[in-house]
Amino acid sequence: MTQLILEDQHGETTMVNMGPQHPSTHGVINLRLLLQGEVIAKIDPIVGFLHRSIEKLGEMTPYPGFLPYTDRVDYLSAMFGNQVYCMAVEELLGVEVPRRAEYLRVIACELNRIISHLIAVGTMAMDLGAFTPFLHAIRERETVNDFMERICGARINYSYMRIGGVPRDLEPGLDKDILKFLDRFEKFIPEFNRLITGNEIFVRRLIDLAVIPAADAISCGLSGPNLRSSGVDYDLRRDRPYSAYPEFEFRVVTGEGYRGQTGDCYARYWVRIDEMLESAKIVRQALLGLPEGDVKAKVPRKITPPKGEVYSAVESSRGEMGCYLVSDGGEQPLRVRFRTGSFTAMTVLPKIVPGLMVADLTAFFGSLDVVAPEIDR
Amino acid sequence: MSDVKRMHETLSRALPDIPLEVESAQAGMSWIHVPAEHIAAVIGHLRHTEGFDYLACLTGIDTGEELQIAYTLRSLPDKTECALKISLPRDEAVVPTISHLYGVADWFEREVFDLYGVHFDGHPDLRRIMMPDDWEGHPLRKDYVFPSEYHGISAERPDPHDLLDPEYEACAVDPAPKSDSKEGSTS
Amino acid sequence: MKELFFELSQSWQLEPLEMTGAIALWLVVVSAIVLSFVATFAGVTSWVERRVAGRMMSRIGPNRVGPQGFLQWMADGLKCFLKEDVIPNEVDKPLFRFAPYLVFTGTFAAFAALPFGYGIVAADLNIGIFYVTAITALVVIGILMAGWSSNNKWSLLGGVRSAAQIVSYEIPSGLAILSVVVLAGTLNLQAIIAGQGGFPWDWYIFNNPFTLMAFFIFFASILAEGNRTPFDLPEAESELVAGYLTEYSGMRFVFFFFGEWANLWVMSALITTLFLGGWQIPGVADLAGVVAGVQGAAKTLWILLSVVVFFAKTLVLVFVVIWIRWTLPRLRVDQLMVMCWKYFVPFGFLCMMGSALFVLIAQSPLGETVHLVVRLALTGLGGLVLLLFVRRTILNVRELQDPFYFKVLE
Amino acid sequence: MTLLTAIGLSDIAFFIFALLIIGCGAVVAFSRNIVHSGFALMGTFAGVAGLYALAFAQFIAAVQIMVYVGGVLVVILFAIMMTREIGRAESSNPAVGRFPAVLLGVVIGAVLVFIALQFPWTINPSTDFDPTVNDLGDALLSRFLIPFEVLSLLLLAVLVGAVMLVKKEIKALPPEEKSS
Repeated sequence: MTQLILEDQHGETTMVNMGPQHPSTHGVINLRLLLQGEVIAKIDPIVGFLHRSIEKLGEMTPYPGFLPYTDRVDYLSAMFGNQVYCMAVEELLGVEVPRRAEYLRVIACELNRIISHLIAVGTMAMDLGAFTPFLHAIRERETVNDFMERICGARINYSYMRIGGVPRDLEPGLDKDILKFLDRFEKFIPEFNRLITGNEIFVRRLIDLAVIPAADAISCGLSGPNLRSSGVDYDLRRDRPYSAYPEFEFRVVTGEGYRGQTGDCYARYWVRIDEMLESAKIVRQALLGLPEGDVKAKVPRKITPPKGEVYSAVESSRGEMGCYLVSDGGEQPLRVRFRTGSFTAMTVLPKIVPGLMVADLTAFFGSLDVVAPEIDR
Repeated sequence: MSDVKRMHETLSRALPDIPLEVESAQAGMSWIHVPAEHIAAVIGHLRHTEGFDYLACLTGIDTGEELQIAYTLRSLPDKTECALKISLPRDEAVVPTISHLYGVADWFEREVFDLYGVHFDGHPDLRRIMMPDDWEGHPLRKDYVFPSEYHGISAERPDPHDLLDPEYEACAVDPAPKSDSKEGSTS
Repeated sequence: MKELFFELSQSWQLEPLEMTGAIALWLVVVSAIVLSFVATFAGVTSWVERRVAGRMMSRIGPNRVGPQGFLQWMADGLKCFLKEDVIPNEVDKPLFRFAPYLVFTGTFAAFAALPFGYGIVAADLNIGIFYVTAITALVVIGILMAGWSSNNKWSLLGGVRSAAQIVSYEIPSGLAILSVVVLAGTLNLQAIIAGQGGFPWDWYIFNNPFTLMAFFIFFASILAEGNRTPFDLPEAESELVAGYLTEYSGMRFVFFFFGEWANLWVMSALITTLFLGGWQIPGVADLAGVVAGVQGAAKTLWILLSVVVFFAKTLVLVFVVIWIRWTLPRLRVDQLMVMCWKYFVPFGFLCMMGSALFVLIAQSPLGETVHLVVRLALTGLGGLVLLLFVRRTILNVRELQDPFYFKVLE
Repeated sequence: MTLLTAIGLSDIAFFIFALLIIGCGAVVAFSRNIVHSGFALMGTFAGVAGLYALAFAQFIAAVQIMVYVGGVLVVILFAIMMTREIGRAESSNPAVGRFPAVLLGVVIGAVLVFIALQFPWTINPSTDFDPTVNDLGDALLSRFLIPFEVLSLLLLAVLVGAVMLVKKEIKALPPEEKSS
C-alpha cells in the first residue's frame, strides 16, 4: 500500500522492514531500513498504526467526558495527559485549583514519572539483551502501581484528575507508605546501577553512540530527558512554571558526559536514572509539606468555557506534553491537540540513524524512550 | 500576554511590509495573526533574529468557516513564548513550509497535511503520516464524512442503543433475520 | 565402556556373525543411553534455567507442573510435539526441514567423545578434544541452513552472524585448548584428565598463569560458540526478532533449543575436562591404579564417585553459564569481532607459547619446585577472589534484606 | 545371512559413506539451486571424513570435518548467500551440452577404473591402530618443518590480504552513507 520510499540506489543494499511487529520498536512502528551489510544507510519511520483519532474524539466529547481519553495518549504516563488537559480547561475557565490539589497532582505526576522512567531504563537494558534489570525495574514499578491504585483506584489508566482539582484526598496512612517506599527506592537506584548501569558491556554499547548535538535536539523539537541529555538546560517545570513546582527544590538533570559524550545514548539513559531520584525528592517534599484544604475547586457541572484558545504544557516523562485547546463557547472543544514528546523524538531518527548498525538502532531507539501510542494518538 | 504584544511591536518594526495583528478571544492566550503567505518570512525572522529556536507546537484548526494553523514558538534561553496564527481558505489551503527552519516542522506539517489537507509549499516530503496513503479525505476537517468501509472492511458498528432494544436481541437470537438485516445495512 | 563390552562378549562366547550383531546392538544401546541422557539433561536444564532466571529477576518462574514445577519441561516438550509445525510458503522447504536436525546432530555427536567419569565415555577417541571441536562445525552449517532457508532477512542476518561468530571463535578456543594439550601431551580427553590431580593446584587452570588466562579465553570463546549471552547475537530477540529461529515453530524449534541446552553440557564438560580436573577425586592421586586394584562393588563405587565429582563440577559450570546469561547485556557484532581478533587470538597464542615454556621450565632442575610454588600461588589467588566474591555477595544480600517488599498492600 | 557374515560392520559403514558421497555429489552436480549444491557439499565432505575414520585415520577425519565443513564450506556458503539474487540463479551449467559431459564422465571413469584395477591392493588386518597424532606432529615439526612453515607464511599472507580487502571496503563506505 505504502509506496516503496527507499529506493535501492547503491545496488548492494537490502530493504528491511523493522516492524510493525518487532520486539524492539516498543509498539507498532514500522522502521523501513536500507541496510548495507548491517549498517543502516537510510531510515524511513512509518507511524500511524496506532492512530486512534483521539483528537477527533475530543471534538465530539464534552469537556469532562474527554478526560479518560487523555490517559490513552500515553498509557505509560497517563497522569501527565490528565494534567495537561485539566490545566488547559482550567485556564480557559479561569478556575483556581486549590493548593492541596496541586500538591496531590505533583505527587501523582512525579510517581508516574518514576514508574515511566523505570520502564524506560528497563526496556533499554532489555533492548541490549539484559533481561534481568527490566524485571527489577518492574518490581519497583509494581510497588508504585500499588500506590497509584490506592491514590486513584487504577494502576495504568488513572483518570485521576478532574477539571478543578482531584476527586479525592489521599487515604490515611498512604503518605507514610510512600515515604517508606522512597527510602527504599533511593537504595534501589544504586543497586540497579550495580546491576546494569555500571556494566562495562552496557556502557561500551552506549557511549559515543548516536550523539544528538544540542542544535539538532532543539531544531528537532526534542524535549524532556532527550533534550536535557544533549546538554540543553531546559525543564518546563522550572522554566515555564505550572502547578506547584515553583515551591519545590529540585535539580534539572542535564547530560554531563559522565561516560562518553553529552548527547549520546548513555547520557540519555543516565539522565533518566538521575531524574528518578529527583522525582523521589519532589515527592518527599510534597508529602512532607502537604497543605491543608480542599482538593477540588467549585466547577459547574456543565462545563462551557468561553471562546478562546490556550496552549498548556507539562513536563511529561517523555518530554513536553502540550495541549492546544480551542473553545468556541460550546460544550465540546472545537479542537484538542496533543503535542507529545515521542512524536517529536521520532523526527530526529532520519538525521541520526544513518551510519548506525541495526544493533545500535535498537539501543538508540530505546534511549529515545518512544511510546508508539503517544506518537500516533 | 505581554510577550506577544512585545513581539508584535518588534516584528512590526522589523518587517513593516507585513500586516500583523494581535488577536485574542474571551479567554486564554493571545496571538499574532499573520497573513498566510508571509508566515515563513515572519517565523524565519523570529528564528534567526529573535532567538525563537524551538517550535513547541504546530497545529491545524478547523473553525467551520476557515482553516487556521497555529504556531507556538519558544525561545529556550529567554524562556519566552510567541503564538502565531494564520487563516486559510477551506477549499484551496496552501501555505509556505517552515520545515527548513525547524527539523520538527517536517512531521508537524505532514500531520496537518494528512488531517486537514493543507498543502505546504516547498515541503520536501509531504506524505500522509497517520492515515494510510490511499485514504480519502482529511479526517479532522469539520466537513469530513466518515467512510463506511475501507478496502472491504466495514467501519460500521451497531449503535450500542440498538443492542439494548429487545427487538434487536430477538434478531440476534434468530439467525435468519440477522443475516437479512446485515445484507440490508451493507448494500 | 568398550572394555565392559569386550568382557561381556568374551564371557558369552559369540560366533562371528553374532558378534557383528552384538556390536551393532551395542552401538545402538550406547547411543540410546547417551541420547536419553542428553534429552533429560536438556529438558531439566530448561526448567533449571527458567527457575534460576526467575530467582535472579525476583520473580518465581514455572512452579505449577509437578513439585516446584519440575515437570514443566515435559509439559513443554509434549506441547511442542502436539503443536502445528508451521512451514511458511516461501521457505526453501527441504533445507528448512533439515536444518534443525543438523544443528542437533552437531551437538549430539560431541557427546560421543565426552567423558562422564572414569572410563565412562561412549567412544574413547585418541583425538577426543579435536573431534569435539571439529564435529560442532556441523552446527554452523545447520544454522546457516536455517537462516538461509527461512527466506527472511532477519533470519539470514542471524544465520550469517552466527556462522561468522562461531568460525571466528573457534580460533581462540582452539588456541586455549592447545595450551592445555601442550601440558597434557595428548588429545584424548580421558588422558587429559588423568594428567591432572584431585586438588585445585593440580588442575590445569592453576598450572601456570598462561593456562589461567587460557581458561578465561576458552570460557568466553565457548560461550560465543554456543551462542550464549553475552554473545547471543544470532538470536538477539531485540534486534533480529529471533534470528535464524524466527520462522520455526513446534518440534523443529524445540530441536534448536534442544541443541542449545545440550550444548550447555558440552561446553561445561569440556571446561571441566580441560581445566578443572575432570573426574579426579581430591585426595586420590592415581584413580586408575585404585580402580585397577579393587574388584566388584568397590570398583563400581569408585567409578560412581568419579562420575559424581565430574557432574558436580560440570553442573556448577552450567549454573555459572546460566547466571552469566541472565546478568549481562549483549555485545554488538563489531565489538564481538574486535574482542575475538584483537584480544583473544593474540592472547591465545601467548597462552600456547607460555604453556610450552612452562613445560620446559618444569622439566629443568629446580623447575619442579618453581612450578609447585606457581601453582600454589595461583590457587591461592583463585581462592582469594572466590572469598572476596562470597563476602561481597553476603554483604549485598544483607543490605537487601528489606521487609518492605510485597508488604505495601497487606 | 551369508552375505552379512562376509561383510562386517565396517563394510556396511563403508557402503553407507560411499552412498552418501555419491548421492550428495550428484546433488551438487545436478541441483538447479546453487544453495542446495552448496549444502549438499557438506554430505560429500562428511562422507569422506567417514571413510578416513574407517581407515583408522581419525585425525585426518576430524581435520576433514573441521577444515572442509567448518571452514571451506562456510566460506563457500557465505559467498553464495552474499551474492545478490543467487537464489534464483540457474547454477548447473548446461552450456557445454549433454554429449561432451557424458563423454568426459566416461573417459574419467575409465581412467579411474583402470587405475583401480591396476593397483596392487593389499588388505591390512583391521586391528586398532596406534594413535597417529604423535607421529604426525613429530613429522611436521622435524622432517617437514620447512614446508610447514612456508605454508603458515602463505596462510598469514592470505589473512593479511583478507584484512586489507575488508579494510578498503569499510573506508569507502561512510561518505556514501552520509550523503544518502
